[in-house]
Amino acid sequence: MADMRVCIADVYMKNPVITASGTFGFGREYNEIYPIGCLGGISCKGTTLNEKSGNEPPRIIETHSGMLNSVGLQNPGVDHFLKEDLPWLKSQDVAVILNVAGSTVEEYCKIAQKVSDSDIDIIELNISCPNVKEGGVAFGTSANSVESITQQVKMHTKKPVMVKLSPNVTDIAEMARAAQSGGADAISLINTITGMRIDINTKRPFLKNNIGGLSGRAVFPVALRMVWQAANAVSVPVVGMGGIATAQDAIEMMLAGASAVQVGTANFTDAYAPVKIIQGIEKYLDDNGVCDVNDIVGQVKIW
Amino acid sequence: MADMRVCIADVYMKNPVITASGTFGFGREYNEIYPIGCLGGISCKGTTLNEKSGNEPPRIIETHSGMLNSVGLQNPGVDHFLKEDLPWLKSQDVAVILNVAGSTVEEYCKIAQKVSDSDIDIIELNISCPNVKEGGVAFGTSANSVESITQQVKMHTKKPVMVKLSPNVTDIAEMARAAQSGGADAISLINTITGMRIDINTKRPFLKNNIGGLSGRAVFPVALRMVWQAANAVSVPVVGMGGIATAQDAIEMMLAGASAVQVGTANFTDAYAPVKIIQGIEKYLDDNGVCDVNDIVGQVKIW
Amino acid sequence: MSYIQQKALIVKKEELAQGIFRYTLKNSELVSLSRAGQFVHILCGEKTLRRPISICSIDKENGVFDIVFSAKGEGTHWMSGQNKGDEYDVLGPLGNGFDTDIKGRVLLIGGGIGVPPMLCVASEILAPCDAILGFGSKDAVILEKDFKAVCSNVHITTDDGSFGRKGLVTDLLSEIADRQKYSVIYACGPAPMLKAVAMIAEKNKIKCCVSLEERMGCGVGACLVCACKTKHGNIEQFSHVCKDGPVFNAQEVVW
Amino acid sequence: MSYIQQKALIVKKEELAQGIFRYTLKNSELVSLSRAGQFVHILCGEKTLRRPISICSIDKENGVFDIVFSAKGEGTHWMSGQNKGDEYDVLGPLGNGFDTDIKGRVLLIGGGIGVPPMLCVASEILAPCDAILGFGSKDAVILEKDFKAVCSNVHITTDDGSFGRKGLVTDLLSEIADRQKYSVIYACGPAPMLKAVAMIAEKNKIKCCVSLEERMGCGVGACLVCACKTKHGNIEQFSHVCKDGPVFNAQEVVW
Repeated sequence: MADMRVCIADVYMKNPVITASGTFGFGREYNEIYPIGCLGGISCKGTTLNEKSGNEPPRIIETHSGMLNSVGLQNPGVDHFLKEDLPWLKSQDVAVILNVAGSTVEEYCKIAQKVSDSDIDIIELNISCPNVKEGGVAFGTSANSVESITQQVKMHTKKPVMVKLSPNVTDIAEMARAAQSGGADAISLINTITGMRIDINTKRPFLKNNIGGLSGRAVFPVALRMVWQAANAVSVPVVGMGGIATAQDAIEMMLAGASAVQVGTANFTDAYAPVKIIQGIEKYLDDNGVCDVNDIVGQVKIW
Repeated sequence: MADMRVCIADVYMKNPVITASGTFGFGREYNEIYPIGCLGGISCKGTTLNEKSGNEPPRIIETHSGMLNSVGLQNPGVDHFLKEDLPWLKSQDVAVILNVAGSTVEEYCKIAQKVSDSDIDIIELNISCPNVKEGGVAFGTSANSVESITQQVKMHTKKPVMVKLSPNVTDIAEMARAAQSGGADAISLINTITGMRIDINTKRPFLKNNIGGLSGRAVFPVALRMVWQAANAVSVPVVGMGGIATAQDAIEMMLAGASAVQVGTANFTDAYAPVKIIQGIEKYLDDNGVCDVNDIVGQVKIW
Repeated sequence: MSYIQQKALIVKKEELAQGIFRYTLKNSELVSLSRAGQFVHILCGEKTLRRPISICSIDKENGVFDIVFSAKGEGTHWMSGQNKGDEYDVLGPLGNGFDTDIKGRVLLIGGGIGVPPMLCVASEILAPCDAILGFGSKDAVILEKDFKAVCSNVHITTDDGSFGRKGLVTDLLSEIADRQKYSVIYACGPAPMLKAVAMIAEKNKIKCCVSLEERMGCGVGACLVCACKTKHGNIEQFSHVCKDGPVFNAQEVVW
Repeated sequence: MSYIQQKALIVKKEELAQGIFRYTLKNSELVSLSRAGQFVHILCGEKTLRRPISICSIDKENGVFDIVFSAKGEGTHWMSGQNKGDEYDVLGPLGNGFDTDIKGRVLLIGGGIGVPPMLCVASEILAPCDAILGFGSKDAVILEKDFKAVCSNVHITTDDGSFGRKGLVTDLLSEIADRQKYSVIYACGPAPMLKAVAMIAEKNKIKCCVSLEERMGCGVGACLVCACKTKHGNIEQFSHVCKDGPVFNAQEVVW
């Protein structure tokens, strides 16, 4: 039986499978279906300094092999998280990654400070949310702002910081390097790709926000390419995500250079997807005589 | 019966449906199945100054609701096109768009000059091919180079120039504006999004070129969003493409601001796709009492 | 509230009206957890998103439940292509459901595809029930017999008058609400209908609960896409149809 | 060369071996255009790309043709889920096919799923044919009777020796090529086998044509993805399996 443990930013996880922010809430709903303690980690719903009500509905529309969402970071705020959700999450024995978002650098820093002495394991710096007017992706599309916001957040917290990159950029490697030189302990990618759909009968965009973030199997090839480029550009661990629905997808990501993966939209199709992916990776390792999951990271043989 | 005629860069077409470059050769193969004279136009296989052998196979791999290709601009060269293909194409009574690619600005200019007095209708400046080492997308990912190459090509030809933009950029509107200020008579988008897939058994990328261009229904929401952003950024006509497989897709593109559309990967799934799309647009116009297809362009009602 | 994701065997398939299907599904565990007003989230072939379908009847003895849906989109079309002997991958039961522990008389109002879930309420509830069911036309009328078996009075309206009373359910509601004293009104159907019902209920000072619809993602309350605006006192907020609903106190809904 | 895209009715379905299916399809127009060595490009449900499948037999009188495929991927799996009475959306016939106008004796060599197309050649060709068919093991052996009905001698090899001669088709080929004079060798199967066959043919100065495989897009020669390197004199270039092939003169193939 292969060793599935991984270590991201000095945080040990049972296995390399993490549920992605925004698709898994704070874990409670899916814990009704299976014990979430079997996961490597949970990236919590994007959390802001104060409660946020999010965008007007409709907030979702299905597309071919994917979906667009425009939730807009609805969340109860960081204090509520620390008081109501964190204690329960920690009791589930799973690595807790807090996805943090804000509309100003100060906001990001304040949250980072608030959680600095908490029990969370990693801060995932969400500078790639395409569904909020100010902040979000604005910080994630220029190398300078990626580096500086990473730097400032790092100064305000003792927690390791994982920077979540946006795929809506010309050069993902440049963004990865910027995060690293800003002091990122890890990077995660990809967030959603901005997209749109229009109802030809009403002539209205299906989403009240007009545009939204594309996720699901449709984006996997783009995500894999970007993870490969990012992993080749930095030395810090890369957490790969974007359309992962099967163990094969997860293994492709790890071969491309991801030290761990996040599973998002697949949870909606099959609540057991993360569990099946963990089992599938184990089987692949055993079938191929690999005794440590870390041994496949970055092992793609480029032509 | 609605009027389906459109005019792109002073070139009249029977209808707004054009087959996309690289998926339709020079029209001969599909003319065996239906008379290509029913199409609004044909964007020919990307053509270079001299014959090009393209990339090593495998050059294609299917993905969810799409495919990756890495043909690498295999083509017989512009002289062969002018001598062997153009006369036949013109005899089919269809607008001929020559997709032009090169590895240096000079190459682009030389081809533009060679076809300046030919019978082609429009030059489609391909500065977004992700599958060639030099040139291609390199020209398409910075506003300065987009503007300058457009400018220089325009100086070398009397033909209208339509600049085909790459989706692999941070700000598509900026690229559209750059093409326009460079003198583009029209812009077309999107070219393919760079992607990758890995065979977990051999640990090899499925494509010999390692990466390739993602096309097909998977990319439609991204293409629609970019066409909408580009159309709002420029006054020249925008030709929309990227995952269009049905009349509904084509209509969404036109509502978003496309004056015409290109159909590519859908030809592989259903050879009759362009014909069905033309008929479907006509039906939509008639059902909605619209008498001129141009009247739906840009009519999306943003929330 | 507890739910599972399991296979459910299709034991019966029936087309009630053009494109409107009734399926009987077997899964004892899911049935044992179910109550009136809840829904199941069904996997549709290769589709990314499941489709939420209300539970139309629950048979705890035989461990089967019925769903009724209209095959209008790609997902429901796939569902209607499945036959007896096939299995659905079902996540549920989901949502809060209706409170069936009622004293006094209950009025159930259903419009179109909002009719089936009310049948489940009528069956579960012990108090006497009347029902007003609205349809587009005669050939869209479904479940009339089923309602008559469990309700004291069943009134049917059609938009075109081809069956029952011509007009909207709300026309009939206004009259009946005067004649008959109801302790609660439960309604499911298109938003405009629900809003109109809520107004009349408020005017007549009758408690009213409505079952809302919104495009859904996870179905369990994790993704927050199925937002609907509700007010508690003067504070407005986004609740979520899949977890906080689908049933809401009509007075809390911001229409 | 002419082809069409039409529906073809499935009139017969048969599982020849574990996961290996033979389908008989009816479409007179397509059949009237078909010849040995060509293939059809089949739409697989919601898949973006069609799947190229070699024609295994042609019955012009009844307007039907057979295909044999291995259900190993998602596309072919979908195909094997279709039954008698269903239709395939078929584009074809495609490719150049084998030249069946041969004088003298012909040797046909097939390996695994490369065996079926050779049956079509054996049936179309007037000259006397011998066949060497290679399989993994006994339970993978298919079409033996069919070949015996149209060939003078049919030799079968299996990798594990569980049926026929143990070893590769090429082992047998070397022997036979000495004993018997052939004017041409036609082969279809895995690339390594085809290369080995080509070498032996060249050594024995026998003309040899091979049917190649490559991942395909359009299937008609428009998209240029199914490239294979060929040489004409000293000039190497990329030909395309779907249009220039799938049959190539072995001496022109750059292995």
